[in-house]
Amino acid sequence: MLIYALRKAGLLLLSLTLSSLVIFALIEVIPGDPAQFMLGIGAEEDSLAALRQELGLDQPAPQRYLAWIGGMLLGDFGLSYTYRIPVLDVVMERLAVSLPLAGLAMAMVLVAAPVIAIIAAWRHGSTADHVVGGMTQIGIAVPNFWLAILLIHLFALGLGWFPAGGFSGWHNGSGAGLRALFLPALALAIPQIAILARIMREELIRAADQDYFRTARAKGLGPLEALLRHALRNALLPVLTIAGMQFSFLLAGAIIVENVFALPGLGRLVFQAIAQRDLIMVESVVMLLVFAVVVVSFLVELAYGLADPRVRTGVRPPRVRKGP
Amino acid sequence: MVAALTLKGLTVTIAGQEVLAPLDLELARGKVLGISGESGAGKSMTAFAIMGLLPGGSVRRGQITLDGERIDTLSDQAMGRVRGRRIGMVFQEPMTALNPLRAIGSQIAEVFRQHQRINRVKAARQADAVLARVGLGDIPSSRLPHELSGGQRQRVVIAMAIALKPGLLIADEATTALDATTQLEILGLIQRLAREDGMAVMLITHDLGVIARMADDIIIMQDGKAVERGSVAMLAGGLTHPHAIALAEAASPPAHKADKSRAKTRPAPPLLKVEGLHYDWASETQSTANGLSGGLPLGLPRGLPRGLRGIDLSIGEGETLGLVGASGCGKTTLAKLLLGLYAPDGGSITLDGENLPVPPRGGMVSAVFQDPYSSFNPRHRILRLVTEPFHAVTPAPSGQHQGDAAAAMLERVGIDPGMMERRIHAASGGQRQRIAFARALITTPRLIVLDEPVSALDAPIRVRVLAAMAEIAREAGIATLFISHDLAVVRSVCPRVMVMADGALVEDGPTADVFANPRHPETARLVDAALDWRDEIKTRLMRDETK
Amino acid sequence: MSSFNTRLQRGGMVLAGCLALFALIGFFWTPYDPAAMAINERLNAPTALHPFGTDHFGRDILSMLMAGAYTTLAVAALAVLIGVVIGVPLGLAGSARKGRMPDEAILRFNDLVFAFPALLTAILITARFGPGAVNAMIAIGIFNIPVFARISRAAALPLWQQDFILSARLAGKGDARIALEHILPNIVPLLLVQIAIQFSIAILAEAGLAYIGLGVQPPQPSWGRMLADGQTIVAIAPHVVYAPGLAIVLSVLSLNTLAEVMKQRFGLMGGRG
Amino acid sequence: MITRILSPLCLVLTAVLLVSPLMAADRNSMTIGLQLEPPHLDPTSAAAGAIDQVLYANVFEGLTRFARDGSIIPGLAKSWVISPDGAVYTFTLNENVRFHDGSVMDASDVKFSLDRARAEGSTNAQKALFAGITSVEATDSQTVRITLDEANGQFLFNMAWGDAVIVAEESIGAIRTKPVGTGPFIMERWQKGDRIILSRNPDYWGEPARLDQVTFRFIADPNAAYAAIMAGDIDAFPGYPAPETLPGFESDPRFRVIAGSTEGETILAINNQAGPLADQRVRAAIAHAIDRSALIDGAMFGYGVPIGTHFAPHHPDYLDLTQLSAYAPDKAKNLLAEAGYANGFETTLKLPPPSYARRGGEIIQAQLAQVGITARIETLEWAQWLEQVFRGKDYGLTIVSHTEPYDIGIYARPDYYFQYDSPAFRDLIKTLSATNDPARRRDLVQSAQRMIAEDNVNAFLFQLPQINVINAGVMGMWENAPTQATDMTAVYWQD
Repeated sequence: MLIYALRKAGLLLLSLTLSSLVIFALIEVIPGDPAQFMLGIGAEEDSLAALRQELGLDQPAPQRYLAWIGGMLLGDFGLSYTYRIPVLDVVMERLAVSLPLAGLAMAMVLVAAPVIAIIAAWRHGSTADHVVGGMTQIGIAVPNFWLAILLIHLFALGLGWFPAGGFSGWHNGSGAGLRALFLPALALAIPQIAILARIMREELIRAADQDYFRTARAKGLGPLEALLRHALRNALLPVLTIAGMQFSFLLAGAIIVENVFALPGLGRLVFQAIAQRDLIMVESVVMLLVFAVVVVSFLVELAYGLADPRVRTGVRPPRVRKGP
Repeated sequence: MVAALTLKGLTVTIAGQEVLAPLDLELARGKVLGISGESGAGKSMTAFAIMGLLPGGSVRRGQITLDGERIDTLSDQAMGRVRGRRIGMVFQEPMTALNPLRAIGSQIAEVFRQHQRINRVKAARQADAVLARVGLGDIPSSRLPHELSGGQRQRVVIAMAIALKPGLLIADEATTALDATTQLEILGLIQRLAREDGMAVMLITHDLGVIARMADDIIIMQDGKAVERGSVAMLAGGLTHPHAIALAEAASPPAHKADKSRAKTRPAPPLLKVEGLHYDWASETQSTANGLSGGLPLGLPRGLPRGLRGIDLSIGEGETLGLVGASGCGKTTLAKLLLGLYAPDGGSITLDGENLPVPPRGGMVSAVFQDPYSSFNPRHRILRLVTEPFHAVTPAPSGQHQGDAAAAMLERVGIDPGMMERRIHAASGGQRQRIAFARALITTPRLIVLDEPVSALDAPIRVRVLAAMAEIAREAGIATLFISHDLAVVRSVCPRVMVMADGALVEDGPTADVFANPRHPETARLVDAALDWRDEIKTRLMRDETK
Repeated sequence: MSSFNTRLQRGGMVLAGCLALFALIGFFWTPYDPAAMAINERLNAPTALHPFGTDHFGRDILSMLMAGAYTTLAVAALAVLIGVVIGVPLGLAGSARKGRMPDEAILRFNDLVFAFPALLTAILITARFGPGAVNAMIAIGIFNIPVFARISRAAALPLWQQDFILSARLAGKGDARIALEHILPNIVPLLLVQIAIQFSIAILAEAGLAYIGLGVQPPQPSWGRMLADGQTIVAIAPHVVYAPGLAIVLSVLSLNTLAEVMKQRFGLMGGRG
Repeated sequence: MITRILSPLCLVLTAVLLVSPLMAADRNSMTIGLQLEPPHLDPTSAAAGAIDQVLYANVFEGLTRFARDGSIIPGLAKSWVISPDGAVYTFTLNENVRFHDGSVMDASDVKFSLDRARAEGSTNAQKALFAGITSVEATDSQTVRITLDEANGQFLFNMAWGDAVIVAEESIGAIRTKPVGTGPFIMERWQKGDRIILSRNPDYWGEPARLDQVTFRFIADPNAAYAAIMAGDIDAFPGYPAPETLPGFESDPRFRVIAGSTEGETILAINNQAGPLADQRVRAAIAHAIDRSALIDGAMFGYGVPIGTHFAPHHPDYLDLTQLSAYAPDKAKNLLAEAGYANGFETTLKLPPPSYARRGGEIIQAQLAQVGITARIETLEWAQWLEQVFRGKDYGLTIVSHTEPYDIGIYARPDYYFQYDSPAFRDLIKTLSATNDPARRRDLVQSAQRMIAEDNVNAFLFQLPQINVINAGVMGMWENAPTQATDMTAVYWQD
């Protein structure tokens, strides 16, 4: 297990180094001068030059890359061009929104998807299964900004249960914070619930087709009992991977939902930072996101190793083969 | 005394089609009923019908009486209280019959928890007791299925089935996936448990050898009908139905008649010479990574042989050589080395005095593999499949020539050349192995490696295909290396046989001599474990007589 | 399979066919010029002349929908094509050399692309090359590469263990040839299913890009742009978003149904039967 | 079954609802919606108008300031004397002015602020405002003498800009996050990405603010803005970004919609050196091809005053020249033919992000197509627009709103992105800036307006409206935006 973890950790480091290079290169080639953006069309040439020097933009790219990487290793992500405060401070503030948002959405997904999937798989082929199937299809098919707008019109403007957007911070108590995040989390979660529920249903049905499921039935377990005790955990393994990917998506891919709900999240921060050519901010946030994704998938793989003992020893699960 | 199980007019229909014709039977406690027949004869369907676990869409009719109580009328929920408590069932695949993610102890304990209101600790204690009963007393109950060998896993499955001492045990091909030695052990276990608990056993197997050893009564099925039924003794000359007779004949083919003339000309010029061949499993895992092999054989106990070591062998021109050994001893690895699919770690392989090329080229050595279903690309037409080896021939023959050759070759192996334009799914298992043989022959190779070419086929077909292959190879003067775990089959086609154990060749000689007077303990074990129904029946009848 | 399911699937396929036909007709003919504005006719509710009404510039929504179908479907189709053309060979190469250099490299590359939020990638691309249909295609397409690489690798791996691969090797065929002749044809069904799914995702992605102002440029209409343009108008003239919204939802639904149908036809479903 | 799925959701929902405190309407505080969030809070080192929208006149003040009607009135300076040659300004400061940190604002702070802005290496975004200053002297604690290199009729106007506000040396280090000014409001808290909260300055030197607290919320998405106002989360939204949704507010008695004016002349800028566009007849053809009323209807939903030159219509010196470029497609075609482009030509139309540009661009594209001109739309981000269009001059046409007040002087810069090179116009502007006499200035600036209109430098479209959606109970908001400011001093709730 230790060697397994170490090997994975090595690959993780390699991925991160590679990523940092790619990110830096990608962002360097974006046209547009941060200084000009900040000072606008009335700026004099010498003010621009002064600002560029202040921001360190007059240095050659390799030097800036090394400074960036070196800083990051020491925990210093540099100063934001536009905000002129440490990148990390800005990111932390945004994470205070994005992490709970992603967490809340993930919680919704992890509660709702398995329940839906189990019902559908248990009543495989029944009307309930079809209804669930249809609902999940629609959940996937509706563009997410539409879903978000719909939720606002229904729950904020119509029923008035939730604020229409914005986030006043956690200092007003967690109740207000959660209330502000509930609708956006729901908007993020619904398509993910639909996706995960569909996948999980298929995995459950697949697991229910395995020999050990039949063994369980032969022991006297009812269909639902056998499903819960013998198919669920096995079906969870592939689901884990997908859930891991979903979490990273929820963390960074929420740009649209953050926009519609006017939430100060990480996604919108990057979106704005690109428009404002706050390159160091973009680089650092994207790097953090990549880091998060890689770490999450690393954790998922470790969890995989814990959940499925076969992974550790390298023995692959056998394929079913029908004999004479 | 009330019979443990009575069936009256049991039928199963799937989508309007009758897959099980009205079946009546009676099985008393302490008795073993053997049900045999080819695949698809309805053996397993009978078992699932009794258990009430038929696939969705099937309709069951008729009476099922368990210890005098009708169970065919019970709801699925009520059947849940019967399954596992009053009927135990053991399945074919020990590899997949256990949940891979749960400790064996908890899977056994689940039976107690399901049927008795007892707590976790108590159930665990009972599970340990059952494990001890099936001979796994020294295996911690926290083990996961993949940490056990195939035989051990099957013991766990049996433990679950007999945990609550059911009146009826159904064993559906319970030993088919195991190697011969393990099979004997498991059969012995079932016998002991049945005796101790006074269980009725329904033994479903295609292997008449197993039936002859275990059963008191037999039923032979064909196409969902019981075509032969009676006491096991009827195997010894009492069979009347032609299908049953054919099945029995095929299951124990006559030994190869080493004709004198061939024996004399035996020192044929050596075609293939292997000297001091070494190969490590480690390299095989690499090759696996390379997509070359099926990986390590599954379910073997730990402590596998390190690989192949010090292999010396030679095959003469046109010779048919047998290679036997327990599963996992390295037979298939050797075959892949001889085919040039693996590069040896030491030693040499020469064909006609020249080093064997790796990877293979030139079409000098060809092969037929075990699984008729994975041997062909399902997307290609049979013509294309059969002519694929021409790729290795330079200059490549014209398309016309290839087509003619394929037609001729198919004809020769007994396949209608009209099938050439179809895809492989149109062919049955037996036809597929014939087509595979045609493919192996088409470049007129010097050596054909037959790796368990018929073990996936039902007995009667097995014999016919085997005979055809041997005949054609002999006529064409092509040397064959015949790999099998089935001694009866080897005995029927190979004048000379080699025995392999733990990655080394331990015996080499005329087949009859080797099997009759094993010099190496491994050979002896193989010969002892081989269940030939003729021998078994003979032994049992003799035993009965002595009683 | 129940008749409910069959009917549903037939419906899905008919729908998919209709949408394709719609796009095809829209390529050659639309009732009005989809770019012709009539400001004083703007935001008219549906009438006989304009069955879906007019938009905020007084353009005929039906015509825009038809012309937009072509744009949207073409963007989605080419985005999927990019994924297939680059991703499948990568996946096959990885499967042929499982666990070794190219495979590891491809896996890392996959991780990297997955780690970039798709929308960010799109924003970066448009920030560099400017918005437009082609760049939208590329942006969506890039994200499809690892999807197809992953699925073809996963599907190919067990195939390499099949005996017919050994036969091909005996015939002296190399990895590349085997991948092309033996592996690829056998993963086609799975790829077709994935293509349908990715196609539907690409349609949604086009809408997402349009929402943040990237993607197809005016006057070329696309469903996503119509929906995005109409989002604030919905409060006073909801009809402007009914048509494009419905078109997107229906096409995604029909594509997903198509994927389900193929899954069942090709026997790729889990489950009994 | 549905209930089984929904029940956990409902549980969470009720839990969330229960713990959330009920927000009571507070008559002493107000929430203002703004579209853009300031990047930081130093108005003297960034162009971002969002900084002024929050801080100008609320937190920071200058020597002079813009009044509600756009006129220049005394700010921190209560009076001033201009030397006869117009080159020396002597300001007398208000007494008892204190910064929010308690320190006294005096002449040395003025000297520091102005010297800082004009210093070499200063990053002031409007350094030109200070260009003529040769020295700043604090003659005593309440008097500042500023010497210019020549007379400048615009100087008091310049000193009113947000870029010229008075800051203190002691607090300058943290100005970007903790701005310390002299205004009626004190910066309280900045929830980045969402809101800035100001609270009343109890020690304000002038007329104190009526509200205890003002919260500025930043909502970029037009839909989110609409929803926030409708839901009552926001009490007033100056510069509301979605004119298309205004009918919803107009018909709702809870709200008032007020369309005021801004200093933003929205123009179709033309690259005067690019191919066919260098020809005045072609530019005139473009001007005549544009139907301003359709444009204002289509892009602005009817809000916006047409303009015929680069000057704000609400300015007393404005000259209505819209008839010079009236909508006349036939005339446009004739002009094109005359210039040798009877079959039209192709050019680019580069559009920055605001919706007036994006929507207007689509309409202009269609209108130009009517006279045979093919304009290929390219949408750009601001950074790209600055690089390609503004600096690189790589464009044919673009739409942009010039929001600086009284900025006709940009036409005197031949290197400006229009590339309009007219010595006559340059002379005119030179004379204008050296003139202090109001009547004379009026004549000069009207000639300037006429000259650029007759030269068809650009196609002048409309004055950008300041659309304010305001809760019916909110009183005292500015209706117009003479500068980008949201002066909250006089704002209150009506009972």
